[in-house]
Amino acid sequence: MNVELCRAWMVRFAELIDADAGRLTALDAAIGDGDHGVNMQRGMRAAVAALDESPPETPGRVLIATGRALVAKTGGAAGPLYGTAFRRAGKALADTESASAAELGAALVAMLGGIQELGQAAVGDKTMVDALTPAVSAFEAAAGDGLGAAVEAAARAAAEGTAGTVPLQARKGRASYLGERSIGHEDPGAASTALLLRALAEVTAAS
Amino acid sequence: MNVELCRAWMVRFAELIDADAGRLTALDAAIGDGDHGVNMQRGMRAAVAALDESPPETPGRVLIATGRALVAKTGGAAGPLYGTAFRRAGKALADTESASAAELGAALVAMLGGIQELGQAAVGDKTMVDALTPAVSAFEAAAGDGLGAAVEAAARAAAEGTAGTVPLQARKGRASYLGERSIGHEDPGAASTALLLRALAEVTAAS
Amino acid sequence: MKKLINAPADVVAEALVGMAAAHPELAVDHENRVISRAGGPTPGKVGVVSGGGSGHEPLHGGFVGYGMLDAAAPGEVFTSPVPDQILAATSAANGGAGVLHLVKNYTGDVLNFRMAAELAEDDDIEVATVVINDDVAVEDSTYTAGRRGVGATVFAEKIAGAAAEQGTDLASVARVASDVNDRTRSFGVALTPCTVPTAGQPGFELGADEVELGIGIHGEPGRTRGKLAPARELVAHALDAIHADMPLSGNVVVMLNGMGATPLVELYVAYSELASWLDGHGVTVARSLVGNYITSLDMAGFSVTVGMFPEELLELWDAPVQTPALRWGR
Amino acid sequence: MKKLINAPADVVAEALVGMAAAHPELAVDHENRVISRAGGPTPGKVGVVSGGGSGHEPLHGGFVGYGMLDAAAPGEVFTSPVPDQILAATSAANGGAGVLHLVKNYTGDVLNFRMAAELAEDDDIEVATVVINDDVAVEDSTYTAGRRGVGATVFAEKIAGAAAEQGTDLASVARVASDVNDRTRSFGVALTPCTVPTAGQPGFELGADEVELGIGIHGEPGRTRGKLAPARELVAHALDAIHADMPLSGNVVVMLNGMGATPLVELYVAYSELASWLDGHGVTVARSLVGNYITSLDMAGFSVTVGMFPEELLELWDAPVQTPALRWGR
Ligand SMILES: Nc1ncnc2c1ncn2[C@@H]1O[C@H](COP(=O)(O)OP(=O)(O)O)[C@@H](O)[C@H]1O
Ligand SMILES: Nc1ncnc2c1ncn2[C@@H]1O[C@H](COP(=O)(O)OP(=O)(O)O)[C@@H](O)[C@H]1O
Ligand SMILES: [Mg+2]
Ligand SMILES: [Mg+2]
Ligand SMILES: [Mg+2]
Ligand SMILES: [Mg+2]
Repeated sequence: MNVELCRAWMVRFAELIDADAGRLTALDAAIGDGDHGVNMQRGMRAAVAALDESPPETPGRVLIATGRALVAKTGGAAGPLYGTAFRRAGKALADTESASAAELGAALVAMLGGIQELGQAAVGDKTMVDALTPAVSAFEAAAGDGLGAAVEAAARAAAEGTAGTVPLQARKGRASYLGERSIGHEDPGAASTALLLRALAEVTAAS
Repeated sequence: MNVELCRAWMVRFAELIDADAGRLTALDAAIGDGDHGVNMQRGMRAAVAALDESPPETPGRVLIATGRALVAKTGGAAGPLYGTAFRRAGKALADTESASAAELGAALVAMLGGIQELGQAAVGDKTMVDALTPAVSAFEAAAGDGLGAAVEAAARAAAEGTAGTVPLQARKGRASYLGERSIGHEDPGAASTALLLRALAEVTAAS
Repeated sequence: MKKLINAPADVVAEALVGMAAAHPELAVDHENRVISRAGGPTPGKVGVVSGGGSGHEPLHGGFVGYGMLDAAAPGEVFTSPVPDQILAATSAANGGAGVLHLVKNYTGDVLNFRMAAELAEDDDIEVATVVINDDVAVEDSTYTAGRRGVGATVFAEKIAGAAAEQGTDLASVARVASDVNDRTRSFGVALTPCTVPTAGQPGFELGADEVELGIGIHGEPGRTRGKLAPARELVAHALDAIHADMPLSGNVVVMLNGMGATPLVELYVAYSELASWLDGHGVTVARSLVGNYITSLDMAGFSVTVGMFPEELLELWDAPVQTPALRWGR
Repeated sequence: MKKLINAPADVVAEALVGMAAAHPELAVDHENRVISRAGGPTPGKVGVVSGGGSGHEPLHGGFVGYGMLDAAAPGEVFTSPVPDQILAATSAANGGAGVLHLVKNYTGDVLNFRMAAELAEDDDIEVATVVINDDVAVEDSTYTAGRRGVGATVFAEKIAGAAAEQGTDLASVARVASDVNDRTRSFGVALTPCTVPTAGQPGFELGADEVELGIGIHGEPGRTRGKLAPARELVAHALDAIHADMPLSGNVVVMLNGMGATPLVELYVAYSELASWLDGHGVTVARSLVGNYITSLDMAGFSVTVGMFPEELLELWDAPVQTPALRWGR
């Protein structure tokens, strides 16, 4: 993955968030406070604007700049979580000009690590972790077959992981306040994470 | 009209108010503040309680006691207006043991006078005056044919007068704040006045 | 009807129990329904009394205390108090220097206070009455019961209360109160109707995109129905109506009042529009209030009150006040 | 959605313009979205900062002023502020003696304040953080994000603010704040949902005869849904939940808080029930607040907050405070 592809990934993620903001907010209204779509929209628009303003030279720098913008503009729980995730992923890529499938896999692992370190959520807590964890495993399992296969597998796994949050009772984030009433709803953060991996698969296939 | 009949009149008026409180409040909600039924209920219940507590000896005293209770318990515009009206009517009857049709007619005139002196409303202002004025005229016109005929004529005239308030634009009371929007609604005070004369006709017929 | 109450008929009585419990500095006479200062009347001071229907809280009971009212007589919801009750409030406020009745201009309030004043005279209590009528939505003519008394009541209670606290005599306190009334105008807008507990349903129906313009404080419909518009336009509508009746200039005291169910964050948005309208018209805000001061139960909406006050009135405005709903300087 | 606003996305920014216009004693940094005291930080005094999503007004901006907060950082509606913004508030509050962050326990608030504290340390501003978590509706376990911070925030801001005003050092002010938090419990009840402006529709549906029990302050549904009941029962439900978690006795400070759309007359009815419940349990009300202090936009409902405070904390409670929403003693 070179800098253009990485930048395209972020732009596509922002587009998918814009397109699905209403759905994300509705999911958050059901078990949270009804702002996840608006938050992610505000954050990713700021991120894309930052990338336009001073285009980074490496994929790693693209992710770090995105993370900074998310921390600075998103707010809520998602801001620090996604922000840290992108910055960690960016740092993992160091200054490679073009990341191999293996390097991108390591970046996704760092992304997950950042989210878990900050949020202390485990698989099954009904958070974005339930989308990202299976995505990372699927990516690594398929990494041998090349980037295209890996990102497609990751996107599918993230979508399945998101669907898998529906029967769960939340143990982290606002949804946990609802106790058993959180069961039966899809987690909004998992849903936005699924969009992140969908965006990655789309831009990779198109490249 | 002797003291029993006069007392029966007040009791019947209280009953009719109870029965129609919802309608009176609804009328007031449309062009006022939605409390006329409750106000009259509170006032007339207090009046009947007062009459039970220390039964007056003359019809005049019955009306004065009723007026006092209305002033003391009703509140709103209707309290002072009806209260003064009953006290004036009672005073007009002086200490007659039994009032003739003519004497009762004079009492109704005094009642109307009290309301107009206090409220300064003229016929056509969309108030209780629009029910009481025609009632008084009808009563006096029919007084020659005896009490029964007079009260029946007065009750019918009050009802017609009340219906006649519908097309009027209010110039007094809260309804006047609505300007032209007060047109098309029946005036709640006129409606309660119609009940007062209906009660008079009923108890007279039954006696 | 969804309300945080026990029984519709008990709302006023139980709210008075709550006020007494929450405010030991107030004395509540539950039998007569009078709220007064716990210390009793101040000897030699003019007493200031107001009252009217309940449902406008904090008005009037929340304004009883040092520098404002001596006593308040709360009637049933939207129903003026009765003469005996107003008399009891007058006695509770009588420090021997006479008592001022501040009466909002509604037929019921005017008639009941007039009867109470007569009763007070019988008890040798000198009473002066000032009728408040500041609502520009109602034109004052023989075709109406006259202008309603709304927001200016808060200004008159504060300023007349301060004058009385300073030992001013009855006639002068009354003069100050009517001066405040003469220099103040208000206009109200409803986004939703309100529900009188004993009525059980809203006073009127309002579409999702409609507002009532020129409302009073008793849940009655306004003079006209309008379309829901941005706060900027609704505030301008209110200020234009006030400005047309009393051209605004110089220093003003303004109140952006919530009708009861409108959250503070919205009132501040509206206040930002009020401030910029006044600024655009060369009017300077000397003092301001933003919040719920004279309400209509659970109605959503707002009212704007503007007073064009000279320095003397501003000084009285700034004087210390210590009541449940308005407090500064002590 | 019927709101007194211009555009949903502009609510917070425009409300800040309104606050700045209404309160000259406050300084509003519109770019960073920080509300602070107009005078700037008090040299040598510990700065007290709080913040969180908007929609809870008067919390937090309405509590900035002498004796309470030095600065507040309001985020978007129900969305915690961002680190840079909290850093700006921290700098605006820094008088050189360190800054206390009062943080309501929500993942977003905790994470953003933590990042801001790290940034502040980089600027050599000493920061102490106290997380408020008083909501007994959420059991504090590994199965939840922990108890929400609700009404105790108001108590902690008032009391820690008073301690800081008296020149207490950072560690001690922080100790006072966590002491307040440890001794305070809250429980909330919703009669209606609220509508986030940018969402455009209510957060949940509630039948005409239903209430949500154990709500927070972000329009989320409560722990359970119940039937609409008399105020007596709803207040008892809240107090029973608090009493079960922290057995009440002795002197308490209580707050009967409105969620935003519940009229004051209803809050007083509820307060009468609260007072009699406490009386019946041998608990004495030392101080009380009745009104809208920590709200959820246009939600109808209430919350009860009870603090079991020793004399030292009561003295700090009584200390002078001068803010838009809480004022006494000066
Ligand atoms: N501790 C946590 N660890 C991981 N993800 C979390 C955690 N807490 C919340 N989230 C994620 O954040 C999402 C909510 O984000 P958002 O609505 O933007 O923030 P807020 O909850 O502050 O309003 C949840 O759906 C969940 O996926
Ligand atoms: N000036 C007046 N003269 C005569 N009747 C009046 C006057 N003002 C009001 N009314 C009557 O009083 C009625 C309203 O009574 P009520 O609702 O009990 O008092 P309020 O208007 O104070 O709520 C009106 O319908 C009208 O008939
Ligand atoms: Mg959210
Ligand atoms: Mg009425
Ligand atoms: Mg009335
Ligand atoms: Mg949020």
